[in-house]
Order: sequence, then C-alpha cells, then structure tokens
Amino acid sequence: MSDTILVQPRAEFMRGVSMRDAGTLIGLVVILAVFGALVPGFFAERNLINILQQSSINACLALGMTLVIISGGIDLSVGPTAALSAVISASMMVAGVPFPLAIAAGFAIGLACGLVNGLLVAFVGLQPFIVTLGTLSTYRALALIYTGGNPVLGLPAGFRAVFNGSLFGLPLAVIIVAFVAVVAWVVLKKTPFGEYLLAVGGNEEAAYIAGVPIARTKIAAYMISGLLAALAAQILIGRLGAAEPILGNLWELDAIAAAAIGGASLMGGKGSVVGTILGAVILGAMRNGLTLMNVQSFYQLLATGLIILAAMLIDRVTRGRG
Amino acid sequence: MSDTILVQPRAEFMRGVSMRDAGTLIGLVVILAVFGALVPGFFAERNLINILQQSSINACLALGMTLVIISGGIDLSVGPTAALSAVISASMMVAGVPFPLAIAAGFAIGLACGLVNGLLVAFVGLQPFIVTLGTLSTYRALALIYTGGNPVLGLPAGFRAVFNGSLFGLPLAVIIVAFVAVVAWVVLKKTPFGEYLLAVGGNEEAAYIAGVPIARTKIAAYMISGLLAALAAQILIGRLGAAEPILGNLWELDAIAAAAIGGASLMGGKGSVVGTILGAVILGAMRNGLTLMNVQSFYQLLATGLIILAAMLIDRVTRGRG
Amino acid sequence: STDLAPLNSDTEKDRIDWSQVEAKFGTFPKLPEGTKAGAVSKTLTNEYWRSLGEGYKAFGDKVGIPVVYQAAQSEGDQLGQLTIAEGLVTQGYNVLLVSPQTDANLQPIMEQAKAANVPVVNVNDAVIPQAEHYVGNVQRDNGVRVAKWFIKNRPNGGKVAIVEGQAGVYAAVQRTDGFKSTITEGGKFEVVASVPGNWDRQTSYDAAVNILQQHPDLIGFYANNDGMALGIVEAVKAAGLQDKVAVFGTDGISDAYASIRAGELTGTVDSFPVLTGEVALETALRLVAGQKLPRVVATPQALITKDNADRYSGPGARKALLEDAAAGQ
Amino acid sequence: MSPRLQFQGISKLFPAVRALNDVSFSISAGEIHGLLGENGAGKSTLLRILSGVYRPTAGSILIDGKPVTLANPVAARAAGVAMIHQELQEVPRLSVAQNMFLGQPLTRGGIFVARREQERRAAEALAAIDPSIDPAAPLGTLKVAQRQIVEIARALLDRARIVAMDEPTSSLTPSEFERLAQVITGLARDGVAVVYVSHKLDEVFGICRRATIMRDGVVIDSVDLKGLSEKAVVAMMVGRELAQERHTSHASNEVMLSARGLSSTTKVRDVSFELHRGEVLGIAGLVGSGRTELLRLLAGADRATAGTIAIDGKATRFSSPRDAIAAGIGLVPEERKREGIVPLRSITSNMALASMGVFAPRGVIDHARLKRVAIDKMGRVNLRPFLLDRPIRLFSGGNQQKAIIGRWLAAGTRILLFDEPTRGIDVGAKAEIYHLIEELAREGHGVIVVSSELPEVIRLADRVLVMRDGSIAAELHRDDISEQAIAAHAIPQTQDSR
Ligand SMILES: Nc1ncnc2c1ncn2[C@@H]1O[C@H](COP(=O)(O)OP(=O)(O)OP(=O)(O)O)[C@@H](O)[C@H]1O
Ligand SMILES: Nc1ncnc2c1ncn2[C@@H]1O[C@H](COP(=O)(O)OP(=O)(O)OP(=O)(O)O)[C@@H](O)[C@H]1O
Ligand SMILES: [Mg+2]
Ligand SMILES: [Mg+2]
Repeated sequence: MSDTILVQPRAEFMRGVSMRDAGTLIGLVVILAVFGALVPGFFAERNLINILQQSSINACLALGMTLVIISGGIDLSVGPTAALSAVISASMMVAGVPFPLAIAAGFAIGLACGLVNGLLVAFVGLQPFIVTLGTLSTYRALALIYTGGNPVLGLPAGFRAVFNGSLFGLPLAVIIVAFVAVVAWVVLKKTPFGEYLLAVGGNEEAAYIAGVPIARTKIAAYMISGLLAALAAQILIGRLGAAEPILGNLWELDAIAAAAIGGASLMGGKGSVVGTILGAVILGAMRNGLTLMNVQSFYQLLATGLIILAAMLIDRVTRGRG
Repeated sequence: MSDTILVQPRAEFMRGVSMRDAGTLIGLVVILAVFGALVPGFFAERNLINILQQSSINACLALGMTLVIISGGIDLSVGPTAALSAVISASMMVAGVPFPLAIAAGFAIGLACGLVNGLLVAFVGLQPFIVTLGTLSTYRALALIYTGGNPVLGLPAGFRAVFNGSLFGLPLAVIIVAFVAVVAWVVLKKTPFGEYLLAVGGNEEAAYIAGVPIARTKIAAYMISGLLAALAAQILIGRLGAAEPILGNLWELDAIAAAAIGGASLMGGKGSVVGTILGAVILGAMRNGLTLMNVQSFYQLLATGLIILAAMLIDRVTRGRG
Repeated sequence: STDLAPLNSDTEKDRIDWSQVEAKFGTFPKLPEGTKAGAVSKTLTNEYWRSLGEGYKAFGDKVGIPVVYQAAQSEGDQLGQLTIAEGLVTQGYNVLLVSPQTDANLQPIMEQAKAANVPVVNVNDAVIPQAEHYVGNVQRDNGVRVAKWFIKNRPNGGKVAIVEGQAGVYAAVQRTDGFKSTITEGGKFEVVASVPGNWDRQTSYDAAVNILQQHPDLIGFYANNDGMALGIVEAVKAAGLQDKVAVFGTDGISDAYASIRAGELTGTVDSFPVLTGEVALETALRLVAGQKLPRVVATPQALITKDNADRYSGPGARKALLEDAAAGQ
Repeated sequence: MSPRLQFQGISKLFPAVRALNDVSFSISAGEIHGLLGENGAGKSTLLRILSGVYRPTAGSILIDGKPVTLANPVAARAAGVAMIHQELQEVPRLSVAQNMFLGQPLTRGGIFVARREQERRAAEALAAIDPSIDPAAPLGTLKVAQRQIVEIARALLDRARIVAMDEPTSSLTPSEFERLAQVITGLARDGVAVVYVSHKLDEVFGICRRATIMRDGVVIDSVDLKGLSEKAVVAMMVGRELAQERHTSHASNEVMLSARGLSSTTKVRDVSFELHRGEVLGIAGLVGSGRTELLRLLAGADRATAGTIAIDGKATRFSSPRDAIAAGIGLVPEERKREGIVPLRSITSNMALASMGVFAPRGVIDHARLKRVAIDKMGRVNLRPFLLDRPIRLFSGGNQQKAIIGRWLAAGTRILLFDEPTRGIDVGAKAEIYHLIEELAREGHGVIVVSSELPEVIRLADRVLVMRDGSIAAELHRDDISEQAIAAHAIPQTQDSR
C-alpha cells in the first residue's frame, strides 16, 4: 500500500506524461496484434480506415469529456446533447435553411446545453455527476418532444457530402476529428485555458487564490464538451442521412471509457489528449475485431468488459498507479 | 465563487449532518405536496405504501452505493450483479434446491461480484468508475451467457411468499429494506468500519498513516454493495416471479441519484444513510406521481430530469454547497 | 435509392403476403455456388430476436446456405450495430438481413451495400426509409387485434391502460397507436393510462400497480411486448384482480404461451419470429437469385389466447397460418 | 545498554533524487534528540521511514538493539513508534477524538466505537497542551494551530517508546510551545526517546541536549548542543556562514493601499489602516484574532460586508482574487498544500498560474519566454533542486513556498501579502525569504506580513498592527516594536486566548 500511494506517483511524474501515453499505446498495440493474428484481413487498409471512422465519433466526444474530466467534472449528457443538436439542425435543413447555418445552429445548441451544465456546476455548485444525470434526461426529453419521437429524414445531399467525403483516402470525419484533437492538444498544452483546467481540477482552492477564473474555466469545459457532442452529432447525421431524437444512447459511457483508458483521472487534474485518442481507437478496434471474428453478442459484451479491465491493467503495469 | 467554495463548508460543518438530511426532507416534502395537490388519492394509505414498496429496491441498492461512495468509489455494476445473482439463484430454485439455500447462493454471488470490484480497486489500484464500468459489461454478459438470454421462470411459491408477504400492513420488502437501513446507519455511525469508510474516502493518505486497513475497508464496501444488489434482486424476482438476465438495467443511475440527492459526495468521505433513503423515496414518489397523472412518456422523462435537478437545487439552497 | 419513396411498411402498396410468395414466384431457385448470408439484429437479450435467428438458420440449413447472425450488445446500441453491419459488408456476404435499432442508424449500410451490389432486406421493427425490401408484420395491426378482442369480448366497454415500450421507438409508437385509436372508436372504452414501461418488466410492474390502485375498476392492459405483459400479470395477481383484468402482450415468446396456458396472461399477439426468419431469408435469397419481389413481404401474426394457443404453437403453426391466410383471401 | 533507536546506513532513492545517503546515528531512551537541516535535507524522509510510510532503499533500523522491519505504519506503531507528521494527517469530517483514535478505535464489545470513552481520553491527552479543544467537534472546524495540537496529542495516546515529531510547532505560538515542551520533557522523563525536528532553533536549543545535523541527505554530525552557538549549528546546516542582517526601512510617504472600516462575516471588524510604498507592515496577534481573514479580504478571496479598499487612492471592489491580482495584490497563503500549490503541476506551471495573460499575449503560451522567466524568478528565490519541470508536490515545503513567491514576482505584483511566510521553513530559506521581502520593499513594493513568530515580525516590519478579536488593537511604529508591546496589546482583557 505505502509504495503504491506515496511513492509510485512520483515515479510516474519523473517519467513524464508521455510515458503514460506510451502505456496506452502498448495496450493498443497488444490489442491490434491479437486481432491481427486472429482475424484475416484485419490489417487491410480498408479495415484500418473503418476502425478509424468507427472510432471518430467516440473520439470526438471523448476529447470534450477529457477536458471536463481534467477540470474535475464529468459530462453524462453528451448523448442527449448530440441528439438535441442533431434534430434541431436537421429540421432546419429540411425546412430549407442553408446547411451551414443549420450546422451553426446545431453547434449553438451544443454550446447552450454545455452552458447549462456549466452554470449549474460552477455557479450553483452542484455535483457534476448529478447535474449531467439530470440534464441527460432533460435534453433527451426535449429532443423527443421537439420531434414527437420521429426521426428527421431527408437531409440535403450537399450537407451529407461534407461529412461523407474523403481526403487523401481518409474519410473527412476522421480528418475533422484529427484536427479537433490537434486543437485540443494545443489548447491543453499551450494555452492559459489548458493550464487553468489542470489547475482547477488539480487544486481548486489554490487555483482560486492564484486568480484563476474558476467558474469560467469550468463552464468553458462543459461548453466545449457540448460543442464536440454537437460536432459528433453532425458527423453522425451526415453519415446516417437522418437525425433521431434517440441518437447518442450510452455515448457517455464509451467516451468516459476512452478518456479513462487514455489516462484521465476522474478525480480531476489529470488527462491526456493523445491518450484519449488512443483509448477511443482501442475501443473501436476491439468492436471491429470482435465483429469480424463473428463473436456472438453475449461474448462480445464479455469481451468488451474484459478488455476495458485488461486495458486498465496493462496500463497500470506499464506506468504505475491508476 | 469565493463564498461558495471557501466559506460555506465551514458553516456546514457547524450545523452538522442532520441539517443536510433536513434539506433532503424538505425536498421530499415539496415533491409530495406538489403531487398531493395535483393527484387525487396520492395520499391514500395504499398509495403511500405503493411508493415505499416501489422505492424499496432502489433504496436497497442505494444504501450499498452510499457506502461505496463514502469510501471514495462508485459501483456501476450493481444492476448486472443483481442480474447474475438473480438468474443463478432462480435456476437453483427451479432445479429443486431448497430456496433458503438458493437465496444464500445468490448472496454469495453478490459478494463475489463485489469482491472482484473491490480487489481491482483496492489492490490493483484501478479507478473505481472504470473497474465497475468493465464489470458492468462482464457480469451482464455472464448472466446472459448462463441463461442463454432467457428468463428463468417458475419460482417456488414458498420463496415468493417470503418477499411478497406483509407485516403490520407493510410489505415485507419494505420492512427488510428498512431493517437494512437501520443496520447501515449503525454500521456507519457506530462501528470502526463506518469510521474507516469516512476516513478512507475523506483522506486516504491520512487513513493509511493512521493504520486504517485501506484495502480491506474498500473491499468490504464493494462487497456490501454486491450483497445488497443481490438482496434487491431477490426482492425483485420474488415480486415478478421470474429472473431475467437483463434485470437491473440502469439501476446504477437511480442508486447514484438517490445517494447524491441524499447528500453523498462523489468525491468521497461524505454521505448519509437517512439522506439516501429519503433520496430513494423522492425518486419513487416522483415516478409514482407521474404515472398516476398519466403523464406522457416524453414528459415523464423531462420531469425526471428536472426533478433531479430541482431536488439538488432545493437541497443546495437549504444547506449550502453540494 | 433516391427515387424510392420513404418506406412505410404498414401502408406500402407494393406488397405481398408471405403465403403467396411460392405461388407467384415459383419454387425456391438455385443459388450461385458459395452464397452466404449475413444477418444483424437488435439484441439477443430478447427471445423474439433469438427466434428470428433460429428461423434464419432453419431456412439456411434447409437450402444449404451458411448464415451468420450477429446482434448488438444491447438494445439501443446504435453505433455498435452499424459497426457490425459494416463488418458484414466488408466481409463479402452476398445478402444482408438487418433489423435496425432505429429508423436511421443503419442508413449508411444501404449505400455501402448498394456499392458492393449486395441486396439488403429490412426485417421487422424499425424501418429504414430507403429500404428496397422489407419483411415483417404490420406493427399497427398488433394493437388493432388486441383492441378488437376487447370490443368483441367486453361489449360493455370500460377502462383500459397501455404500457408502452421505449419512448420514441417505431414498434412501440405504432402498436400503441393502433390499439388506442381502434379501441376508442366506439366510445365505450376509455384509455385511462398510457405510460412508459421501457421494455422493462420491473418498470411495467410498478406502473401497473399504480394504475390498478388508481383505477380498481380497470378491465384490461395492453403491453407493447410480452416481458412487460408478464410483469403486469404479476401486479394484477398481487392486487387479486386476475379475474377482472385482462392482460395482453405482444411477440408470442414461449413464456407468454406458458402463462397463457396457465390462465394468467390473457393473450398475446404472436408475430411468429421463427417463421418470419424463414420467410425473410427466403426472400433475401430469391433476391440474390435475381427475382424481383415486391417491396414488402408481409409476415403473419395472430392473437393467441388460451383457446387457440395449441393451434399456433409447435410445428403445426405454419399450417395453421397458411389456413388463416387462405381463409383471409 | 543498547540505544533505544539506531539508524544504520539508511539510504533512500527516489526516482530522480537521493533523499538519504547512508544515514547513521542513534538516540538513547529518555533523550530528546534534535534533527536539524535545511529544507530538503531529508529529515521528513528519514522520519517517514521510521514511521513505516516509506521503506528504505538500504540500511536498517534497530530498536533497543533489535533490528525491526517497519513495513507499514501499523507495524511501526506496533514496534512502539509514534509520529507527528509535518503535513497534518487528518480527516476533516471526523471528530477530533475520532481522528486521534483513527486506525485503532476504542470499542465496546469489539463492535461499536466507544465514542464517550474516546472523547474522554482525547480530552485528557489534549488537556496538557490546549484544554479548550472540544474532542467531539469535527476536526475540519478547527484552526490550523488547534489541528496541529490534535496531531501532537494523538501521538501521545500511543504510550510509545519512540516519538518522532516533524515540525510539530510550525503553526503554534510560543506559549503553546511552552506547554508542548513540558509534555515532551515529561515523555523523556518516562524513558521515551524523542526525535524533534524544527526549524526554530531556539526551540531545539531549549529542549534538546543533542542533535543530528543533516545536509543534502547525509549526516554532517551528531553534536552536543551544550556549548554550541546557534550560529555554529546554522553554519553546519547550510555549510556557510549566514550574515545577520539589520533591518533598514524603505518606506515612503506614498500610500499604496488604504483600508477603511473593513468588516466581514468571517471575523474582521472595522479594520482601517494604510500601507505605504516600500513599507513592510507586520500584523501580529494571537491565533484566531482574524489576521488570515483580513489578508483574505485584501486578496479578494473573501468578500467584505462593509468598508472600502483603495489602491493608489482609487477605491476598488474585489469580487475575486482575480480582481485583486489585477490591482497588483498577491497572497502567499498560510496553508500551502491546500491553498497554495497545484500538486501535480510543475514548478513552472505553478509559478505562471497567476500571470498567464503575460505569458500568452496572443492566446498561446510563449513557452520560451515562460522558461526564461521561470529560470530568472526561481533563480532569484533560489529553488533547490533547480528542476523546473518537476511536479511541485515533490519539493520540500520551503521550496514550494519559494515557488509561490516566484508566482507573484512573475505576475509583477506590487503588494504582497504573506501569511506566516516561514511556516515550516528552515533557517537558510528563512533568511533568503527575509532578504527577498526586504528587497521587494526596497524596489518599491508594499508588503504585509502576518506572523505568529514575534522575532520575525520585529525583524521585518517597519510598522506593526496588532489584531485582537478581529479588529486592530494597536499600531506600533518602528521604535515601539517589541515582544512585550505586541503581547500586551494582543492578549484580550479576559486573559482567554481563544
Ligand atoms: N516521494 C518523493 N519522491 C521524490 N522525491 C522526494 C520524495 N519525498 C521527498 N523527496 C525529496 O527528497 C528530499 C528530502 O525531502 P524531505 O521532505 O525529507 O526534506 P526535509 O528535510 O523534511 O525538508 P523540510 O524542512 O522542507 O520539511 C527533497 O529533495 C525532496 O524533494
Ligand atoms: N473552519 C472554520 N469554521 C468556523 N470558524 C472558523 C473556521 N476557521 C476559522 N474560524 C474562526 O475565525 C476566527 C479567525 O481565525 P483566523 O484564521 O483569522 O485567525 P488568525 O488570526 O489568522 O490566526 P492564525 O495565526 O492561525 O493565522 C477564529 O475565531 C476561528 O475560530
Ligand atoms: Mg520535512
Ligand atoms: Mg491565520
């Protein structure tokens, strides 16, 4: 116990954050190697692109989740936020609003949902888990009421082309999310806001005395999470050609899993953009591999559970305390 | 900001824990008053008993959850733990094993599930959220695989009578859970283990230095949570007469909501048995009232979300920081 | 494809009853060597979907075609199901049978499959608007049949209640609407509650307890599936009202049959998943063989009560349904 | 007879630091043994090994001549070692008594915690130092000093053979130390071996006959203190002579900050004063007199219910520390761990936290510039070891404090508020901090220093405000400042100090 608590964290710091990411990378490599050995065609370029594409939505959400988690919070409402943003911008498009405008409106919805979460957490001082549990139901209900429970169909082809295209053989969705990841990395590593996030999550009171705008920092984190949920929604409805009020079911769990596998600590003050992306790809590769192996769904569920545990274990072994 | 964070906690200490419970009680009273005014017959004795009965399963889980949360952890796997325990003990009964033995086996499963969670958290040092997210899938998969996805039917009448009976006009399930609550209260307030829980969740390092058996305390908390999930499962299958492998879906969210409404802090070190029970009854009364008002499903979802938020707000106003 | 109107499987004109397929399109054709079929369904946690898979497999075995049957990890796992379907396309299956989680979540498959020249058959439940082929029953008709039972057997009318599936899910919406609009037509019945049961036994049980307490004179429940109906039955028994309150479910899972035979559940609308699976795979394979089938192949359903439960269970069911179909013509 | 406690060749390697290198010395029963050294010398590390929190990389510990394995705190306790940790080890929500008995509660029938009995025994143990502490009160409601007393009393419960005290008096007043000294000598009379770590040399000279002096993880010498001068000991600790400096005032007439009628819900009542450019203003008073609360008002951390603050003659309102920082005010807080540092972040990040705008003029942090400033400021405060990217939690308290001071230097703060600036800080660093404060004053900063160490106030301040019960009881000018004068004004008429 003693060494675990008191000594190992230091070891980890010494080696720096990138060691932590290396742990996650090892996890990914192991999983890829296992599937590569078991599944013929797993390493086909087409399949690798599939994995990236299938991971992109979760990665997008998980990036926002990572920032929120670093700030010491959590956002359970990402799925319903995405749904609300999706149905509203989709019905605008269907009603003839030019799609860039409709997309902007969708983003605004995402930001607004995040703002509400942020205000309740930062100004009212409620627990993030409960706030976003409450808004999880609330936003979902709003999406259902707005659409009467029906999907919004008939999205314009121009809009769909934006999110369905490819560039240099990579799906645009993947490129967009990669771009978002780079931005998130820069924000976290190179901007005052990134420092503020880490400080607020690491020691809120000290951050307060040092003049960090606590409330603004937290609110911004939730707003970014809402915005990225809205972006994920756009990517998804572009792919699906329809927006449903029940879209985004259980997204929060995958996003949290990706962030945590990637090294974010739910106690706040700690998390990595690179790690989160790797975490999302680990989950995506796993789903893809299990499907290609034609594993029955109960056993897929079993594998999902075990691989989350295994990823955390590998990670734990490669770098010290979780 | 400043007032919220830095001054109020002092005030709160001064006033002591019971003030916090009074806040929750006010929340409950408000909700009861609102429904009482809107729904004729809401205060009928029969309906009040219904509310208690319908809250009993969630209350049972939430008590275990409260102990885990106080220890600084979280248990997302309660639903699948309940399911696994239910299907195994149900199939033993159906196979002719005397039901007390089968119940004992169900409890053993619950304890075992909790043990696994506890070991991974306490000895391996993984994050509780992720551990139980992993076992959430794993235990569910085991329950599905064990039953092939089918419900187990034909539970013996003797067994069902145990959990369906009444005593002094109160359903036995309610009495059992009330008894569990009293035990939990005594454990938390009067025993060394209760102190250890508060210490481990409040300041793990200090607890370690003081010689508190950290690992054992955490493991015990998860095992109790598993045991109470198994008890909840028995109550439920007694009532329904069937054990389904998909039983307990999303139970964790209700249990966490009850504990949080009741004042448990997900940062650990804080929580109240009385508050949790009140929290569970708030949620139960709300569901009951909405059904009696025949609120359409979308609006029920909306009300659920808003009432969770409102309960936290009322509570926040009546006692300071959440 | 874009020139097709969005599908409404309940009203589509270009349809054929399953019993007519052989008559119209002849005996089962010969298939190219190495043909294999891939199927993805909602979840295996519900017997209905497992039975559907049995139907696929039974027909596949009969005609010597391998069938892969996969399902998402839970009901509502939309992206997981999409991942599975994409995997099947990549792996080169010759035909896909899909039972989507929602109306939209498998949409991308339609395009990918088209590009790969693989026919896709939408089997039951949620309806992909661009689906070129749909096999399944009329969801609305589920509720209509139960409503008709009430109108016939409870001529004095009374209070009834509905326990719905997951909010916003196609089958739940259609079934509920069919029941509600049919039963209220004559003005004798009143729907006093229509509340969510979320496909969940416990939730339905609690809802039923509350409804019975408020309306002790209730005469019947209609539930959107059998699991929920079986939960309601327990609530009715606990209230000691089993002689007064009729309870109906939907799907016809084996537990529902058992309960009906035991005199507890009043009835269920069986949509014969095994048979549906057989018909669906037959349809799919006929498409592979190049036949041009109508857009919708309707599969049968029947209201099962204690009186007719034996007729519709076991190997005799197919024959009984063919008789029904013939009688209906 | 073998000594009560023997360290033999103890070494401790942390990943980048050799904290202890071949440390050997021994202490006999009934001895009060001082352990001296600058911040980072390795004192706490050694005591943490003794109390089972760390395990040594090499070496062994003998108690009464028998080698012992102290694998964890429980084992150390069982072997008769009680420890007072430098960092308060407490669970704020549990009561004083529960904290004191944590890990080995008294029970009734082995099942229930015997609360009453615990509280009775806790009160007994507390009585020797501070009888006013209520054993049933939640620990979190107590002031730091009281919490430290609880920590001490807890160690006394164990009836241990060895009591290790790591800076037990860092937030205690001299009179509280007097009572503690009696307790410690009592322990020694009963044959307990006491290891006493403190940066307050007068305390060490007052109660210890022998002391071991450490520097950079090695033992310099174990010496008899009798006949040694403080100066000689300091020289051994720092490895060089410290020049004793005289105070020179740089105060001007220009008013930088003026407070009028400040009051708060937290304690402060109707406080008015002025701070001049280049002035060092001391604030003295008993624990609980409201000094910390006054500084928090000035720093914008709490809100005033009445009164005004004017900076350079302009009235301002602070709704958060951010406003105060913008007005040029920075607080070096009393509780470093809770209010000062962000433990997982590097020295550089911690330093830059208050002045991010300066380092990111175009939105993106200019890391090259940040690094230059960090090297400059951390050089100026003499951070050791000079590892700017290392998380701050791995540094000793003194170096953490230096980084916090560097934070305000980097932010260009004009008015610095120090709350107990040298609490838990060694003589070397203390001198450095004094020197820094004077230099800041000379450069035209305004400085306010709250301190419970009267010599410190006297050494530093141009003028002293004495607080009592939340308001200012007296203002003493340079020539009137003396321990007697301060004490006379600080003590309430009722003679009740708390
Ligand atoms: N867990 C650790 N990991 C890495 N380095 C450590 C650890 N603990 C202490 N150190 C380093 O070991 C050295 C000795 O630290 P220690 O805390 O023992 O000093 P100290 O003499 O008690 O100082 P102070 O007077 O400030 O309390 C310092 O350089 C410190 O940074
Ligand atoms: N957590 C708390 N809850 C309630 N009252 C508190 C709390 N902390 C401090 N107080 C009260 O506020 C008053 C002033 O304390 P303050 O911290 O200002 O003293 P101080 O003069 O700064 O002493 P110190 O020498 O410890 O810095 C005290 O009477 C104390 O009891
Ligand atoms: Mg030290
Ligand atoms: Mg103070």
